Amino acid sequence: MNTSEKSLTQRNEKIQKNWTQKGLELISSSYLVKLSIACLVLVALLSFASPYFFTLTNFKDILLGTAVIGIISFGMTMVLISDGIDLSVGSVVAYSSVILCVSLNAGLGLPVALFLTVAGAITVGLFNGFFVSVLNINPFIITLGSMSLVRGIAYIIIGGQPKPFDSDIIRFIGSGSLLGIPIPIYALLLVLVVLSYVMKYTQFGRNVYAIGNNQETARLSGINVVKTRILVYCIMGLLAGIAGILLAAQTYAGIPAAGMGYELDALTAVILGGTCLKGGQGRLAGTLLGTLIVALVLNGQNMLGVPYFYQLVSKGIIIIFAMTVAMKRN
Amino acid sequence: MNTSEKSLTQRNEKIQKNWTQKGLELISSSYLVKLSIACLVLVALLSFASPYFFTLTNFKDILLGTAVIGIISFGMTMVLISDGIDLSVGSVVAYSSVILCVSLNAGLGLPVALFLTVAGAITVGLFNGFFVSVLNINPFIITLGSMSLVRGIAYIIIGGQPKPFDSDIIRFIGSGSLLGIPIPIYALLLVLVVLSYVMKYTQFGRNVYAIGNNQETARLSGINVVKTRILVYCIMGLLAGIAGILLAAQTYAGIPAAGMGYELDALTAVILGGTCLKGGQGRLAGTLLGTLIVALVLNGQNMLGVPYFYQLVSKGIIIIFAMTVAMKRN
Amino acid sequence: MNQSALRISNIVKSFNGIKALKGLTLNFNKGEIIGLVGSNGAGKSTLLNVIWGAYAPDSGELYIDGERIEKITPTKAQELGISIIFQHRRLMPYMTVAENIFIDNMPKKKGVIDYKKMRTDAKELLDVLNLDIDCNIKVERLSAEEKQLVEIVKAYSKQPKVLLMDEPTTALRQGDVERLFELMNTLKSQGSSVVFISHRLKEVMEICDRISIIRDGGNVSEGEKLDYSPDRIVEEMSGITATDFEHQRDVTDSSFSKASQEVLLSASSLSVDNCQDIEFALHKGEILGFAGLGGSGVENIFEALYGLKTHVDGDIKIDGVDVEIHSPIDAISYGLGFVSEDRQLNGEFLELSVKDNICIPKGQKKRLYSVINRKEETLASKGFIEKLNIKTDSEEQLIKNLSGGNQQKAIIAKWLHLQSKVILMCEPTAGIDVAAKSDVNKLIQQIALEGKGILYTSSYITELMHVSDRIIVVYQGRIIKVFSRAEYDHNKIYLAMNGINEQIGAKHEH
Amino acid sequence: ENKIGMMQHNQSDSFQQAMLKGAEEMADRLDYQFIDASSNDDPVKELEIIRNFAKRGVDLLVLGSTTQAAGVAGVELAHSLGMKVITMDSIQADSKAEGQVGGDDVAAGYYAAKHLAESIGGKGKVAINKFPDPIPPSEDRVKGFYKAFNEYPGIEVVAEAGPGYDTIKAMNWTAATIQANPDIKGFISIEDTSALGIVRGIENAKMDGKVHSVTVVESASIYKELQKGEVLTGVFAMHSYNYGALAVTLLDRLNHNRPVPFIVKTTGVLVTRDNVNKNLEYLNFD
Ligand SMILES: Nc1ncnc2c1ncn2[C@@H]1O[C@H](COP(=O)(O)OP(=O)(O)OP(=O)(O)O)[C@@H](O)[C@H]1O
Ligand SMILES: Nc1ncnc2c1ncn2[C@@H]1O[C@H](COP(=O)(O)OP(=O)(O)OP(=O)(O)O)[C@@H](O)[C@H]1O
Ligand SMILES: [Mg+2]
Ligand SMILES: [Mg+2]
Repeated sequence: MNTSEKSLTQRNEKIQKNWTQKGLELISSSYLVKLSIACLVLVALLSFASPYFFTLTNFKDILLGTAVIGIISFGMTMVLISDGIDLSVGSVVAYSSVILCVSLNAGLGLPVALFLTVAGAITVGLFNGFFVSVLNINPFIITLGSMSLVRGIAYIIIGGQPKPFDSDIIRFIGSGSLLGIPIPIYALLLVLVVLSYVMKYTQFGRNVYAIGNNQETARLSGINVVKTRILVYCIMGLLAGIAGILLAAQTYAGIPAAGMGYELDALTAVILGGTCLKGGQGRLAGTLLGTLIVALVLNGQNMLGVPYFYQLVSKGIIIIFAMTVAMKRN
Repeated sequence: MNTSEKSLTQRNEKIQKNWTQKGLELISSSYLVKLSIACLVLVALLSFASPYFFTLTNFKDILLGTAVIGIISFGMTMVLISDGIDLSVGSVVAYSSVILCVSLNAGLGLPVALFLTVAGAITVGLFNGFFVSVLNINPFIITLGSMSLVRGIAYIIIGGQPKPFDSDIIRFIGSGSLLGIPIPIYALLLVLVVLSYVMKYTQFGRNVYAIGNNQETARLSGINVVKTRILVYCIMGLLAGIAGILLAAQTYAGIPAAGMGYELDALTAVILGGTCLKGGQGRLAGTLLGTLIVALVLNGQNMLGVPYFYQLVSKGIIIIFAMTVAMKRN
Repeated sequence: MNQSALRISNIVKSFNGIKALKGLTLNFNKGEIIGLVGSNGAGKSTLLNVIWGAYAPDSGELYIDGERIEKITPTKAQELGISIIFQHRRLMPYMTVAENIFIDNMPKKKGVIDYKKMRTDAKELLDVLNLDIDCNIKVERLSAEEKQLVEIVKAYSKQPKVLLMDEPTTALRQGDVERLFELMNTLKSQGSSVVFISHRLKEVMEICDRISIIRDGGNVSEGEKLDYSPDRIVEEMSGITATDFEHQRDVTDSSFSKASQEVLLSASSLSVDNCQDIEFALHKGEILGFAGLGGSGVENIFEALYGLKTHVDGDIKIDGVDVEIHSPIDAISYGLGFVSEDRQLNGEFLELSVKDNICIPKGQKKRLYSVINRKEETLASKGFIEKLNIKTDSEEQLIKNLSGGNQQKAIIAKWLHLQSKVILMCEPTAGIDVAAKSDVNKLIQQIALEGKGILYTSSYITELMHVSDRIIVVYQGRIIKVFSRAEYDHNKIYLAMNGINEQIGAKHEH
Repeated sequence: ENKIGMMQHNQSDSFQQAMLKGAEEMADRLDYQFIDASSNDDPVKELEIIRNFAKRGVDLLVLGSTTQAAGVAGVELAHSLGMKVITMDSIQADSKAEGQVGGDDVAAGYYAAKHLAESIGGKGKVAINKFPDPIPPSEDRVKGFYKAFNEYPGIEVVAEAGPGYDTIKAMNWTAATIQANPDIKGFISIEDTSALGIVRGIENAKMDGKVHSVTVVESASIYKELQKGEVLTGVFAMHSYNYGALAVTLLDRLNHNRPVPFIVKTTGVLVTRDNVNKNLEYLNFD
């Protein structure tokens, strides 16, 4: 074969590939596109169904109400990408609110109280990370165990009852606004931006994806799998702690029974957002959409005053429907 | 190399092989062995700690209390092996108890009521199976949706509140004994034996393992992946229905709020038993042990009168500990 | 320069009590390409894994640059300038090509990953191998062949002092192999040591300076390539005299059956994806070879026949009857079998036993509730283990614990066991050693003799010529030429594959 | 020696914790051994707990069942194991238990709602928060709400929902309800955890002073909100401590073969900003 012919073949192939490529790109991004469309359709339907839905305040309220679970969901996205899972998040939320409350009530001062809270939350992450990563034990079981353990500790610390506390700054964090936007929304967006950046632009973030793709291969590629996975659970702990602080800031109380079922709520948002339970794949933008869809559904139901039983039914149908239209993630 | 040498080598290899094989068997079963030891240690500790623990009646009670969740866990094992998940099981338990109750109260007669209940439960399985298998949508999301949907339907059918019903036979199923052993225990063991047999000795069972291992290979091997997966969810539905009947039989009531959190309880037992969230691997014997460990922990805590908060703490610690000693699954 | 780059001595490694390496001693010098040769299951891959620190050896020593390394880990191996290409592909399927190449150390600007630089760097590297792969697409979308090429680029990008390559050419085509060889020579001239594993002796003889032969985890011999002949290599790696492999060297050997005139399977005006107007007939007892470059569409045709494609036009007849094949289930019911190209992707059930892997397709003929006949299955799989010389301690062993070549044999066994009328085989002998290749090909020949038909494709023209009765060459989705056995000529086939066909009788003119 | 066992369907909130404390302290005072357990809302576990109590020598049972209907089986089982049973919280006309103790939930709802109606000047839109699933105490309190609101023709109930036992969810519900009804005047809740979220929701909407709320069931956090008095104007304290204490008292009577009333309903007290400090000491926990 002579050169000119060869280059012809290549050119032909190139043209073909360009087409294929564009198709592929569209498909790979299409899930998020479809999800956005599902989101918009939902907004349109709800705006149509309720005159009070499509207002700035309502959207602000939706975001505000999403802050706690959203932050957890972002962290959970990272954990799932690393091929892990963390069921203890709800308990850590409660436990953090309790630590904050008890420290403040003990007169420790805000900086110390915040430090203790964050340290306590990270400790749980470290604990999970140690068992999952160093001892290589199933994360489902370990975090199920710590879910129970940490909840118990929260109850024991505060003595079973939710308790109020006082702190102007915390109160401002929970209910204050800056430029008309509530502080928790800033927290939510900050976490989203920072975590997206970390996942995309740092070696750590790429290592998390790599580990989720194939842990063994990651190890053989010289990635410090143990350290990275510990870090993943620590960050998850930290984020759950922040969520706990926000919860306390919004309720002015340490609530040991708070956050029950948050693990499932977060998983719903994350998986609806296209992150895979098998690890290695997932995007925070998807999680944001997933969180919004769930929040929209709830808000819409509240607006329309759908009775509880029918809320359950419609929630189920909407989840299945949204997933089916956005579908084909396998 | 001449022939005599060759045969010598072969003989040598054969001897080696016998040893190796035994070693392999021991190691592959070692997880179950370790789990059994963990189980026995638990029994020993509890017998030592509480004078009421080590009695025949107590063991009978433990098994009796395990019947409902055990049957679900067995089904869940199969679902996980097929690389699926079913979060709707708890709702199906409630929904089945409700159908049974309402049918009986409507005077339909026991056979018809039982038929409707079982049919209703299988319908949910078929629904899940259709979306998961035919439309190929993420089972986590689909069954999360049907979890909500079915719960809502259960509430609507019975009108919100749990209702009692009367049926001597059902009552006997729930509280009667044969040869001194409560009926639900027979049901539990029957499901275990039949399902173990199906999973181990039939084409269907092996296909489930194959699909869980590699769905694409399974398809190329001529396995009817769609049909098999639908069947898996239908069987899961059936088993959850049976569990619901047992629940109704033990409580003499249709309870729409029953079975909440059973999905997590079942997953705990199954994964503790060594079945893998990634599909393709798992054994019912492991699930039995997992179920027993959870049941023993609960029973022991009751027997020792551990306060609720400390129950949470100790449950967490025991789960983590049991998994750590039995550990090292991948 | 005969400085040692890497030396191992007395390496022992056992799995569950069986010794895979029984005190192996090897030395790789700088500036040399070493061919590591041995039959399937000899321990080649195990050895590389030990050197990389993926497996901890039971005992033995490792020296790099003459210095003893106590405990090697992948990280350490990397730091010491070792690079590796595993037999089982080790790419991250959901990450892009560029990310995969730089997985452990991505280009950064102020600590932040510099995607632009990563892409240009990746592109540069891909250009070295003359590859036209978009470095932004996810690896899962690549063909087996492209994945292999990316692995090569990735290993090369480190400019390693020692490059370990476990069967890098199995999934490659001729042109790519040549480019790989250029690359190996570049490394060699830079003073690196390159370890090359391949079951294609021709390649070994062509590129290597030295040859090390191992058998059953122990050393057999080692020396200059010039001291070795193909016969000697085969003899030493298998321990059997070379006369058994005679026909392996003789392309024009005509021990093959004369196919009957009865048509078993025929396709007319078949079109799928980029393929159009595909027409051919497979006769009873015939082995019909398909040749084509990457992307020519051969695989599309095979997949269409097996019901794996959604949009297929044209007629397919089996035994003269029109059939519609929409799924593998249909295909199997019409008596087809399919050895897929990508064993790792869709060929095997890793966590199941050799026996289950062999017996699952046949089991589908029974009802779902029917009980598995374990005795029969054990017997059948034992038979195949013997016939194909699958190296495993028992048929109950998990297939993932077999060596690569032996896994491939088990996969062939499962389709032979199904006793299909027609078997579609894509690269069936990938990674299979010389002796076993001959066994496999004999078996294929034997089933053809029983009146069955085989569609066979291989990127290795010599093998195709050896095995098949006729060769159909596909170029850009069209059949460009059909060679009968009498017309076989390596060069002509190669030219046809590249779209050059001077002879009259071409099916379609351009 | 006699042993009292108390089975609660849940021990994770103030309401249930107070019952536990009441029973425990009363048992101590009357010199009974006392053990307790929680079934975590699982009707099957409930039965197992009763069996375990029997093994541990319990002959007097306080049964705080998951649901009325499920309680039937529990009472029967306890009887078959030779126990005497007093049920707690849920009250059922055809109960087979020897006696039942609970709060007068209709009355509680009535007084709470009446207070809300007065706080908003006897007219305007109001929203009701209840439990998602219709357990009897919740439904009875809602009955009481309506009974009171019906006395005020100017009051319109615009929403009746159960956002769930979660402060944040209640906050979101409140926000949505205010959005849908900008002229809303009041919120009333059947329990304290959601009530806290309602208060936050109102504050977030900057409706402090314009929208009032009242709740049933007391807690430290709730009293604190009441002290501020901007949003929350009344709490109907159930004093569920008394349920437990009374149940044990009845069991003591049964144990001495003295007759007990079939139904005993405790009353609570309406706590407002004026008497909240005095009532703080009746928060029977800490
Ligand atoms: N993980 C494992 N568990 C058990 N046995 C193993 C494992 N890996 C390899 N073996 C055994 O070790 C022996 C050597 O295998 P290895 O993969 O090194 O062979 P190989 O020379 O690379 O063969 P091939 O040419 O087929 O790739 C084989 O008998 C194989 O069955
Ligand atoms: N599903 C598809 N849709 C559109 N075009 C496709 C599709 N699959 C493959 N192609 C295109 O068809 C061409 C042939 O691909 P195919 O994989 O069949 O080649 P092949 O001959 O099997 O190559 P190889 O031998 O490398 O496997 C390629 O150019 C590819 O881009
Ligand atoms: Mg190998
Ligand atoms: Mg191809």
